[in-house]
Amino acid sequence: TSDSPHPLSLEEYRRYGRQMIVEDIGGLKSQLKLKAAKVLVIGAGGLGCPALPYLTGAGVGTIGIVDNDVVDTSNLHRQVLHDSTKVGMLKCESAKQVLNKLNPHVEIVTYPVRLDYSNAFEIFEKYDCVLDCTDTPLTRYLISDVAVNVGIPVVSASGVGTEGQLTILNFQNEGPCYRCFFPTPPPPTSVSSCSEGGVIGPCIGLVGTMMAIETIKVIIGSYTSENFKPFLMMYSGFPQQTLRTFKMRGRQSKCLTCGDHPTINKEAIQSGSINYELFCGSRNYNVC
Amino acid sequence: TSDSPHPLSLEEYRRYGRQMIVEDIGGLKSQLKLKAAKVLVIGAGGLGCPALPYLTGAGVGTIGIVDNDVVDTSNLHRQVLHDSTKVGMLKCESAKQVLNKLNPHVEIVTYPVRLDYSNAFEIFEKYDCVLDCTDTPLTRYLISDVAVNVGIPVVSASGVGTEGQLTILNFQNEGPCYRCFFPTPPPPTSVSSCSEGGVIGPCIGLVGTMMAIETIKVIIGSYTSENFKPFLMMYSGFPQQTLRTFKMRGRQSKCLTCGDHPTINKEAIQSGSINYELFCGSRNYNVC
Amino acid sequence: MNELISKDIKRNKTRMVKIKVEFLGGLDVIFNKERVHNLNVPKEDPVTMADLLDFIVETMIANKKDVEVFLENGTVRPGIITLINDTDWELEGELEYVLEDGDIISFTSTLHGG
Amino acid sequence: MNELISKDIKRNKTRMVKIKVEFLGGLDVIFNKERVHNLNVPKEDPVTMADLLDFIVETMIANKKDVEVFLENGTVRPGIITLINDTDWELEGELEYVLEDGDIISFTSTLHGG
Ligand SMILES: [Zn+2]
Ligand SMILES: [Zn+2]
Repeated sequence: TSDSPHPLSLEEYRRYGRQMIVEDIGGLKSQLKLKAAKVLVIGAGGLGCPALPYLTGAGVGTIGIVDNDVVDTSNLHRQVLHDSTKVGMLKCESAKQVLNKLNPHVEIVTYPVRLDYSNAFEIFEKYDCVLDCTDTPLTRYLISDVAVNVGIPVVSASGVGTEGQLTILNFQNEGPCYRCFFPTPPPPTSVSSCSEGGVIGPCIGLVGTMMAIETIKVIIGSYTSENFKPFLMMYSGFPQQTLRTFKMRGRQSKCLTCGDHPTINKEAIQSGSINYELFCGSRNYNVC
Repeated sequence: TSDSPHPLSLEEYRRYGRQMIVEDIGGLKSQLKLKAAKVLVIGAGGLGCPALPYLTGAGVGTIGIVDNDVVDTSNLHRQVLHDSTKVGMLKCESAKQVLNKLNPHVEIVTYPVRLDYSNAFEIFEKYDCVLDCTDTPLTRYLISDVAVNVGIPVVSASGVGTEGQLTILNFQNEGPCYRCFFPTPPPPTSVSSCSEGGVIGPCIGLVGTMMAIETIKVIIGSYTSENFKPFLMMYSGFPQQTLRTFKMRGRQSKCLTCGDHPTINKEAIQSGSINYELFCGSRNYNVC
Repeated sequence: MNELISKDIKRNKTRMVKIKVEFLGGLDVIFNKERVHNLNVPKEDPVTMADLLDFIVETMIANKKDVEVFLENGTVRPGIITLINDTDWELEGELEYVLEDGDIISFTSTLHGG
Repeated sequence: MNELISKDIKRNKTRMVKIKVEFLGGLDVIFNKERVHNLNVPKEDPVTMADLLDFIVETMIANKKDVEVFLENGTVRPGIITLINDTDWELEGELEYVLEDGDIISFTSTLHGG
């Protein structure tokens, strides 16, 4: 449609006009990239709840949501896309209802499944970019491994308490993956402090909002093979709000997933021979 | 109610539990401060849309919303609390509908008026803290002037394009006010670049989320007379996301509103003798 | 980044003060959209912020009509926040502040959108 | 902030390398909940990151059971990101990096919540 004289409807021009005129966005060309983009959001929790409406509002053409969890009252202080009338409803369906009303031009696809080695490829292969809004190391390794094998980037973030972290993995199949940063998973016991830590709604929300911004940059091409440098951002909400950017290692030649001699390939993952549960030691990780 | 053995209902404990256990929040005592707090949010636009649900989710007892504008399609890329079915509805009523469902424990009060010298005191006097989520220098001076005279703090933010700024004014009636920072308003022509600049939804959204975090700190007493130092935070979304904190001047003894010999007092404001329209030069300010 | 070295300074090997100047909040529009400039300001006496404003107006603002976006009545115009090493210049002596090597001077427009 | 100066260093006026160490992402729990520590590390030969890890374990972790939260197999344990002046230590030589005055060394737990 980008060759046609009116690639956007008048309603779309009105809807996206205030963002298209921002110089960093780059006008119609970028708006059409957003419209053509298919973005997969894994997790409609504390991170997904702000990332989803801002991506929907910006006009990302297709948004998939993977989440098999249901809305609980204890989520609502931070998962503000849901509400008290949705308690018990699947989070992906609750999100879809809100997002469809926000922007009917966006196709919302829901996957009410627990992401695992057997279903991940089938889902990922339909998308250009994935947001890791999950809460367990196990899933973080799986998402990164599958994304590398499918050849798409991951905007990955996490948060606990008043802090959060964000990075972009497998950028243009050149950037480092999660296993480049963390070849060995942390011992399960080390994650325990997090499970008692709780989380402040707008702090995790701020990190989810940052994810939407980074995703827009990836889609419209603000990051290029030339200017992209691996990074990890670290946000802290208390006592003062601070945001630091760390310069990170590049792709590791020894990486089992994206290195010179990868063993964690599609066949190995799908056959179940990469035992994520065993590798990560315990299911106690499911902490936030 | 804080003296009673069960100051929160079981449902409230479930709802707020994950935030109450965060050490920086400080447990039940702080949750009760949030419940007792009355917060006024002026503007349900790009900043108000994320600030409102996070304050509501956190359990602020009473939230007032001042906005006489109605939802327009061109707002929806950034004002994601509203949606396409609400086009034409008052923003304060649209927000109230969503917030009531998010957390029925919070009382939402709407003021579908344009804030001006004649109605500001009457509204402000019912609240403990005000969020300036507006978009004109004229209103920013008015909000600060009235807040100083009523004796409440202002969490004040703004944003254009990919950038945003945030500060806290009149903290504990000791911190600087907007006029301490800006004794003279900018010439109307200087604001013109902004009117063509547009805004990226999640960038202004991030700043609104920061406002919710700062408001929570003000309410629960994270900031004290001892540790509070006047600051201005500056966020930039592109090309990399950065957040800087500038150390700012304290209260100015010559300030016309909060200085040693104030002339901008309640009587002067309410009589209309402080001509905000004339002072700020033009209504062309209404830019975002 | 933009290196500005006045020619006669180079020739005479006069002393210079090396600083970084930033134009934020949209102010970069009058500086070729460059937000960060590394400057070598000629140094004969102590170089003050007043001297820096003169230097910026004389050497960095191409279109003289843009000067009024930056200055008014001989100082930074209302609505622009001036920072010396991330601190409000009001706390540092404003126009009288003496620049030192390595200083970061930031000018940022106040934003009004919301 | 926490000033740590080993006594015999003070007595002998031995050279020291002065650095800042940060424990982020919840790691401060094993360091008396202090996130930022200003250290003076005894310096006889070049002081490496390996030496710093020894120094931290010997002088800063009160409860020896907590050492395994920080170290594993003689290096920083998996899941902790180590940064030298805001740069991944993998780019700086890891255990062999030689500390200099003013260096900022940060250790941060990876967060997993979402
Ligand atoms: Zn890798
Ligand atoms: Zn004042």
